[in-house]
Amino acid sequence: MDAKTIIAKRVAKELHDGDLVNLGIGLPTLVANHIDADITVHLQSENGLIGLGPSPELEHVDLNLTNAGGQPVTLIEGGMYFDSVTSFGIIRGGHVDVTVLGALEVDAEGSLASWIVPGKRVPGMGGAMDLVVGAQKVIVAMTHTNKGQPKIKTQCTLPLTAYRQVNLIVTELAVIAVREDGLHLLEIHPDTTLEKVLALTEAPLHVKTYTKMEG
Amino acid sequence: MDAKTIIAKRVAKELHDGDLVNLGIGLPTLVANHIDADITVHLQSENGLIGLGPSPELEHVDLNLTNAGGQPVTLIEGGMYFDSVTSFGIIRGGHVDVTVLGALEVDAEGSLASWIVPGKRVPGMGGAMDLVVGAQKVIVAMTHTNKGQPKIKTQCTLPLTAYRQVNLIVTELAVIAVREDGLHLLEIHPDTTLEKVLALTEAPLHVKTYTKMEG
Amino acid sequence: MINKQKYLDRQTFVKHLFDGMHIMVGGFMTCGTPEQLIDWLLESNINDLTIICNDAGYPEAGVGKLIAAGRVRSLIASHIGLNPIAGTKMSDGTLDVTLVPQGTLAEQIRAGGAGLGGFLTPTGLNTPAEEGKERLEVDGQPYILERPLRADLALIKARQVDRYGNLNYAKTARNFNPVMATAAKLVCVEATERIQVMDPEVVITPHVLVDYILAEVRDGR
Amino acid sequence: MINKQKYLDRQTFVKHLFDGMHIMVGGFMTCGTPEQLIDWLLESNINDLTIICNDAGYPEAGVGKLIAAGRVRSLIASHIGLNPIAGTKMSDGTLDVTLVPQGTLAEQIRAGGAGLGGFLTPTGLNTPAEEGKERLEVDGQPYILERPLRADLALIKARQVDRYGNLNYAKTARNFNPVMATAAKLVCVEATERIQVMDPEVVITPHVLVDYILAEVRDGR
Repeated sequence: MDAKTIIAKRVAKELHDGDLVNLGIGLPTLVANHIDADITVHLQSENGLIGLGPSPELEHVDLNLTNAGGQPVTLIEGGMYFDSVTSFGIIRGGHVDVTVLGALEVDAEGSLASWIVPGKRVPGMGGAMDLVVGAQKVIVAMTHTNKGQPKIKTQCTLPLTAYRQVNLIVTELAVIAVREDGLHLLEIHPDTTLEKVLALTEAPLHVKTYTKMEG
Repeated sequence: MDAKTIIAKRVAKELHDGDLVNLGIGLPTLVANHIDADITVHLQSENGLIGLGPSPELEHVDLNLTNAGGQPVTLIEGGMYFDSVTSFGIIRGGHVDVTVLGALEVDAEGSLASWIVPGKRVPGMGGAMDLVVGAQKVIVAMTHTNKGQPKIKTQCTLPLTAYRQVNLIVTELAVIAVREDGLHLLEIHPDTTLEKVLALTEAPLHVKTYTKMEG
Repeated sequence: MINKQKYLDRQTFVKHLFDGMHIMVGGFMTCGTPEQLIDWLLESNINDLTIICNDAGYPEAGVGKLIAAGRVRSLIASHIGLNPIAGTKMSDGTLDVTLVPQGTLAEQIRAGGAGLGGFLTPTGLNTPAEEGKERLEVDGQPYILERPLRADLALIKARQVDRYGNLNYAKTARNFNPVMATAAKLVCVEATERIQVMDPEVVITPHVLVDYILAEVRDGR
Repeated sequence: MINKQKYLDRQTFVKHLFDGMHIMVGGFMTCGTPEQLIDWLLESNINDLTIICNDAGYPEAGVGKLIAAGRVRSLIASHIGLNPIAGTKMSDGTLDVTLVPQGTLAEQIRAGGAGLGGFLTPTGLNTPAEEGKERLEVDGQPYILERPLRADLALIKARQVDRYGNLNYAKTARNFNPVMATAAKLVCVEATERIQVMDPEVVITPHVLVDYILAEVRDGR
């Protein structure tokens, strides 16, 4: 299993029946493929829908029905459309149970950086700042390192997306909870070792009991 | 013609084709009966509609279709329903061209009092404070006096509905404009005299050229 | 299928009630007010309620029934004019009434439901509505800083509910209902009609905001 | 009949344009963007525009066309990621980009259209989005005070317009369109379809907010 699939499968286990969930662009989108068939999760797309369905066949593409990445999508039965004001009212108002997003860096306080690399890339924050502040639970889904460089830091060095909002970090190597006193290692992947996880994590980790990460 | 009809007919002349207009409960409601047949005025009811039509026959009363006074009304073709947030967004956002409302007192600065008589009557302000602040033009439609006591005062004595928001005062005796430098007499009713109007008006009136009030 | 939403019977409803709770009630002069849910409140023994509603209803309809029964300690509303009992209780000190401009009331509830810490409105400047509130200037214009409103429970009257819990409303019975459905911990809905699936373009209240749907509506109302 | 609203031809449209004007453009990654009205802007000779839009579009679609043609001085948007030309122009200083959190952008436009002087949001606290803004505490919680946004012109893409000027929108092409229709001095609409009368329960934008309806839509779009 590749890193992305490991992460997506593990994140999917955090979702509960009836949850309203927002999956960010990229890796988080893959989480939808791994949701337990026994539960119903309502997927929101912040550009204006709840009830995100699978990608359409080419002949069924509707240019008036896209996700927050501008890609064609479908709506499942029971879903509905709304405008951007309503969408972010739902997000900021705490009605989204879980938001899953990627990050460039996450730190020991639960702050994250995801929207800008000064002098290099300025895509913008889009809806990420609102999602991370508004959602009941914030899960960062990302590879553990960037070409071997740790992304889980003592303190973020890039401009922040939000200060102290992350609850859980899921990588291909580990599952880490953010608590008041810092980062707690909850699980490590069977194919790795504690030593390797600690070596690839810049931030200090509380390591007490941890379990094997389930894929 | 009774006082109310004189006032309603004169106020109706202030409305223009295409105007969005809110008519308050009571006397202002009568203005709708006198709108020039050549123009289209859109009537808003702040509880949630634009396109207020005439009162329904008893057998056509719909308890889910009322005006801001809780009375059964109808909707004309082209009208629509919306919620209270949208309604007051339209009102406070300056999209209402004219609001017409009654008052207990109006003063030389264009402040008005209409919603409370301390110790006696506490109906509440309802939507009046928003309407008076938000509408492009505020017309007070009221009898000139309360049992002979002037209602147009140098300074309101009752708690205010709004400070300096009234543009025009229409009574059965006179039409008075509120300007930066105070009240200007624009018209007096043919059946009255300047002396009588001045005697029944506590606030000072600028009297230069005035015309006969048209009914 | 209705997921998070559940059908509500009286027994379940009463379990969620407690003395002193804050309850938002939809409707405008009882147009769009869920009368059956109010009757269930009356039939329970909860007391000391804070009611947030556009108005005080009538003595025998809407939140007026709760006021007349002496169950309401505080009322936050834009007017009480058509309920003389509310006026009397306000005068004799047995009902604490906070009068709020209607647009401000709607916007306070919206702020509560949309996660805002407050908003700046010109409505009520230099009037009793400004008392006790902070005044801020933005670009030289004065505004009143108004706070968000939230509640423990919202009682909502809808026209239709579909099997997913999506809601729409009837004509001017919409009024405060949709915004109140965003701003309470528990949202209970009394709907006139049940349908299969609502057109996704015309849903007013998304199912994710709804906690309970009244299981059986009396009189087919 | 359409009253205040008027049918819009290119000549009339151009008369309302001026250099340096602030224009809101509906759409989200060009889904729900009025491309014909943007082309009319391109074909005019106005310049130094300030564009308020969710994003920078693509180099050859949406507001990206105006940016590529060098007609935009300032862009207020939540992201520019899919338009490399916007990024390049931002870097070389020929385009002034203000990045705003998407929910804050929507709410700023709403505040502009709803007569509010601003609002308090927790979004962006302790991030670059807070720079230059006032921080306020309400009940011990910090918030950023955000200002309203208004514009001289709003370009709106609707699905249907009825003969009174009422609008609805197609699926997720709704996005920023309805709120922008509340917040500009002049509101011009490009609608895919004309119908007789819209169901009063499902009108999204009331006709009173609409100034002009595009008279002829090319390609039947």
